[in-house]
Amino acid sequence: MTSFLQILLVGVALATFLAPGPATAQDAIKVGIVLPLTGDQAKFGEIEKLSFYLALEEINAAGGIKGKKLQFLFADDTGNPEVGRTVMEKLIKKDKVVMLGGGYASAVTYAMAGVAQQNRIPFLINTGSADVITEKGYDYIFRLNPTVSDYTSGLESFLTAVVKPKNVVILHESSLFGAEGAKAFKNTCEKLGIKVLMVEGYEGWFRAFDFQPLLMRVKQANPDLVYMISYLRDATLLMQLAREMKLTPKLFVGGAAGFTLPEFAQEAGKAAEKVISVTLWHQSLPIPGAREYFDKFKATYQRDTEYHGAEAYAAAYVMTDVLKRAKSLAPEDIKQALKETDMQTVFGPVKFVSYGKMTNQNRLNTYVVQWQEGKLRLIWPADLAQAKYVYPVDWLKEWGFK
Amino acid sequence: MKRNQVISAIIAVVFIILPLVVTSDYYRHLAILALMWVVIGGSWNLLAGYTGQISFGHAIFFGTGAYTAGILADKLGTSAWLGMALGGFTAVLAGLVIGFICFRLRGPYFALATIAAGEICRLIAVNWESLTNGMVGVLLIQTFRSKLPYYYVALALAAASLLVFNLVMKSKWGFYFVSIREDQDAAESLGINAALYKNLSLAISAFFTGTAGAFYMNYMAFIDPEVVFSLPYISIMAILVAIIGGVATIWGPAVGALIMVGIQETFRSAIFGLAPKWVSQSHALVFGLMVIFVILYLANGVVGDWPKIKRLVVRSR
Amino acid sequence: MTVFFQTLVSGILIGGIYALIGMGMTLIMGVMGIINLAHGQLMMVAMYITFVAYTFFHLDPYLSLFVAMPCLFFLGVAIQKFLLNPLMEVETIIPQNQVLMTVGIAIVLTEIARFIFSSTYRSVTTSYTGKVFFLGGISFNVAMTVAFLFAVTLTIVLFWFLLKTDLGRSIRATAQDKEAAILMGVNSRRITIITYGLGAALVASAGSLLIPIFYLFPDIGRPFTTKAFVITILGGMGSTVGAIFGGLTLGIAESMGATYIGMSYKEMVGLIIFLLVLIFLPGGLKRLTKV
Amino acid sequence: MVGASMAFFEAQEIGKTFGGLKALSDVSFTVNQGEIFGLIGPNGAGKTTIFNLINHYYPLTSGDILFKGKSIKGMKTYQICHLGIGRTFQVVKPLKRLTVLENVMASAFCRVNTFKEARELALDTLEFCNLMSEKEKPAKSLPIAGRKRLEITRALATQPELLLLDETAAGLNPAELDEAIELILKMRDKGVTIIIIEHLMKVIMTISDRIHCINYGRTIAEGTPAEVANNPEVIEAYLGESYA
Repeated sequence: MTSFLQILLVGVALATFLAPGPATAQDAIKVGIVLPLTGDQAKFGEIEKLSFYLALEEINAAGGIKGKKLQFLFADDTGNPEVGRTVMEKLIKKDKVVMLGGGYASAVTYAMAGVAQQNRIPFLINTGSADVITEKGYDYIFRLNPTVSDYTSGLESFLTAVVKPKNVVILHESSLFGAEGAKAFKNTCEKLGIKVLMVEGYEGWFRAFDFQPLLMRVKQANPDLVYMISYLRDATLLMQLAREMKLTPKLFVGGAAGFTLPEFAQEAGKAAEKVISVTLWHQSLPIPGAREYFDKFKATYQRDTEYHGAEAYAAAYVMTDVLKRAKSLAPEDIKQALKETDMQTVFGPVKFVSYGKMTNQNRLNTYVVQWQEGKLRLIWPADLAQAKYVYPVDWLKEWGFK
Repeated sequence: MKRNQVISAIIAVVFIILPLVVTSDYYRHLAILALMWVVIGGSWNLLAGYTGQISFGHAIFFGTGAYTAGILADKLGTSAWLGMALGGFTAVLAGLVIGFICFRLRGPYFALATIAAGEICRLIAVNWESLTNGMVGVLLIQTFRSKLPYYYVALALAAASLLVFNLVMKSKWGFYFVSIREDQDAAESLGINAALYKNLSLAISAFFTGTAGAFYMNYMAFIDPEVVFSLPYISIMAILVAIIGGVATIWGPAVGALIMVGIQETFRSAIFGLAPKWVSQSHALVFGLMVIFVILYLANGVVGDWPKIKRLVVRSR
Repeated sequence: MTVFFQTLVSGILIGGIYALIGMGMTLIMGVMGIINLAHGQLMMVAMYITFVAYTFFHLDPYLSLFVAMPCLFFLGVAIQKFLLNPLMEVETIIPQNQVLMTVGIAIVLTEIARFIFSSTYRSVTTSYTGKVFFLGGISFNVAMTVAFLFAVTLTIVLFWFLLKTDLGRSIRATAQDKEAAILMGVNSRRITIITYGLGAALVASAGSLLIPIFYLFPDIGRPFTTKAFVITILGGMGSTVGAIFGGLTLGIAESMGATYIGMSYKEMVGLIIFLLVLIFLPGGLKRLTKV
Repeated sequence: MVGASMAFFEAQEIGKTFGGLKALSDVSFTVNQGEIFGLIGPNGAGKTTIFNLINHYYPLTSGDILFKGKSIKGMKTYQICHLGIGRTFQVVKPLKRLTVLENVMASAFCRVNTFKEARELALDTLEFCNLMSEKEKPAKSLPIAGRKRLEITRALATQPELLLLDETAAGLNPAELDEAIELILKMRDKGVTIIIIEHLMKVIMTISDRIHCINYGRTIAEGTPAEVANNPEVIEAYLGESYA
């Protein structure tokens, strides 16, 4: 018995050792993609990973890059900056990737950007949005998505033209993303003459379950607008409790992230209805390929996608374009090619510019969406709108109390 | 005496030459971490092993040192190496505050108080955003791209700490520390100012732990509260390093550091890539199993239980 | 004022469940004189049991109570018997090695959970999740109210057990004065084993009760371990009545802290109270009530 | 500073209350330099409490304690040791995992600063106390007589002028007892003033110059051994016990 076990163990060990790596390992161009695949933010990681895959298959089917196949090495940052740095290090040192992509949570992305810069490997960020990431003057860091302080640019005109709120309460998860977003929106409100009644941060994970006292305070403050920057769980819980507690401001607005995920509507149910959110993208936008991407994603995975997926999908194409144009696969050449990027993607035009403290930052418009009958519809700007916004909202009716 | 000095000299030479022989960055990285843990394990050992004050809060000093270096570099733009010179001193300040509060308590209550103090420090680091950047942490760019300078700094720090611990333990202070551990009441009646010497032990311990923390900031170039104020991965790890090597021995924690970092990395890398990937995912589990194993079977550590181990090995042959 | 009462109610409701966690811990601490730093992790195990029972067998979390509690009882018995009791014979310089052992157990439990279930957040969405009812303008979370009522019932049962049964009396005696109990012929080894099982079962019940309210992931145990020892020290080691007060105090303090200081300071409020009590009121609230 | 009229050691109406319970009230006595002063009383009379008050193991509730004319009230335990008051514990408190020599060295550091000096002082003291043969053994391996002797040796190594001995003879066999008495007398001859708590009447009556007897925390008699032995109150206090 013992000897059998020993043979088995040795066999397994040998098999793992001798097993050939991925067939195309030799002639593929390796790019590392770091995303949260487990943990708190796994849902976002999943939608992005699927989109990267979708793009990868198309790219390789179309001949890859300079005759070589593109290969994505996915790594899991688990939503933890320290883990993110370790896997980045491994991708760079051990797997010898030519460039890096991904980057979901701002805090993790920020920490990972340090590793990329340190090792001078270009890193194309597609979601991590805190301003500080591209404010450090790191020349190997490029960002495809707009910064969190630009998230509400599309919302501003909606507020001034339609809602005209007098005052606002801002609730945010207190990691880098939420904190910076809240600060930015507070400034926006002050600029627009909207009185900020309350800004309250809550820790982004398990400590956030007990929202009742918080919402009771919001209820007493009686604001016109409740602006929330949340990931998925907290977004769901906040809206569910708001419904239960019959908290009825003129409008609930989400600051993207959790509020646009299909899971938000699934889990929050009725409580998600008519909630408005900022978004960076919508399939109905007149961007070439946007609708095709959305449909293809749905056909392939039998589920909806949203802006996070589009960011990932676009990033894959930007990388392909860059790697095709780069003189060689040396980091400096790839960096140079990234700098010269000027292309159209499903996420919008991509061109990395430097302005103010920012370096290598892509600037894009943002939009406003609303959950209508369980569907996320583009409602603003008016000329691009797919559906008319519903405002004012009779919350009690929407929530099924009437 | 002479023989010990010769052995120490040989060990020192081996460690000085080591990175010149081992050129892989990965192994150098492990060596640097191990040397850092030599310092932390030894520091914990001074306070707990020798002075008998079981701290579950060494992350306080590690974190304070790390943040000193980090904040100086991030906010004032000084070199993080300046922070390394200062990190030890701020950790001592933190230590004096902790000592003032926690030394009123003895035994398990002291241990509990240090856990609570550690958690409070972590929460302060999370919440005092204007100073610490909160959960975002402090991000720097390393001074050197090569591992060598870091290796030698860590080596110097480890050597200095061992030297200091050795000198202290051979002096009056050392006798006093051990006396307090064995019986605080008896010690006081023998003219030992227990409060003073406990604080002295804490201060030395905090100094080296803080300096190690500041070194970590320099070397890893990124810290956040969950990393440097971590209960399991700093405070408990410090205890394990000391215990696995041998509590209340000079070389024990040093041996423990090499073993702990070695085993941890062996599993983290899935036995150098030989084993299937799930092995690497289970490295934290292995960490926990080691805690249990060590406490059950090697409660006095490899150095302390060396006779026992030798006997077992010899007998099995 | 509404905000104040709302905060108070939230604090009391969660405090009831904290009390359940604290009572298990206080028995263990009293009987063995050690801090059980695996307490929250035991709760986490119970939560996963409840989660599995709900997901695969569609068992209501409140019914899983009767699955999770016995499971954890036996887990606790095994831990005490095979991991903690053997340490009594080991002579070491560090007297706290039982405490360290519980840390090891905590890590192992967490990592096993991560191994099986990964770090992904799980939740049990029942028909009553997220529901509230109003009473005098104050909203009561249905799941939390039910959990609170369960906690009260379990507390009463526990008290009956401790006061009226021989075994219970032995446990109480050992918790209050170990040496005296041994002198009076109490088999302390057996008592420690049963107590650890009982403590584990109590915290298991808290886990099952909390699952409709909380998201579940492997690391959820740690903050609860901290809470457990805070409650125990607040109430006074070994005092079950103290644990109830400690639990309620912590619940209310956290809730008030969240409302009036800031949500991110919630944890710190509990810890600071803990340190203050440890230093200025050694012996905990027990000292004030003389129970 | 030390005037002729000044007592060497003086306890002035010292009292101690534990949570409302009076353990000791208004006990006064003086000890002259160079004498052996016995402190007796039935179990729980408060003898050890007096020692604990003298070396500030507990703070005084009332009264004052003067050593060489100066109040030592409020001083810390270790300061009192440095002043020259050493003590032993009734329940011996050896530094278990240290060797006998190390135990004594730890206390020798009270007077000297270097390792070498401490070692010399410790060895001298061990020699004086006749414990040289045991010096390399761990303290925990000593039998009870050895531990009691170590307790005295350790206290002596702090070079006290006044030594408080708490039941150093309890649990010893007759041969050991004689050795203990011999050691105490030897210390006195060396110039150490001694206050001794002892239960064995044989010991205390033979070695003490004067005896102070307390019961229920109060003084009931003081005088020479013969006077105290014949005091009716003392006899009454002890009878119940010795015949029980």
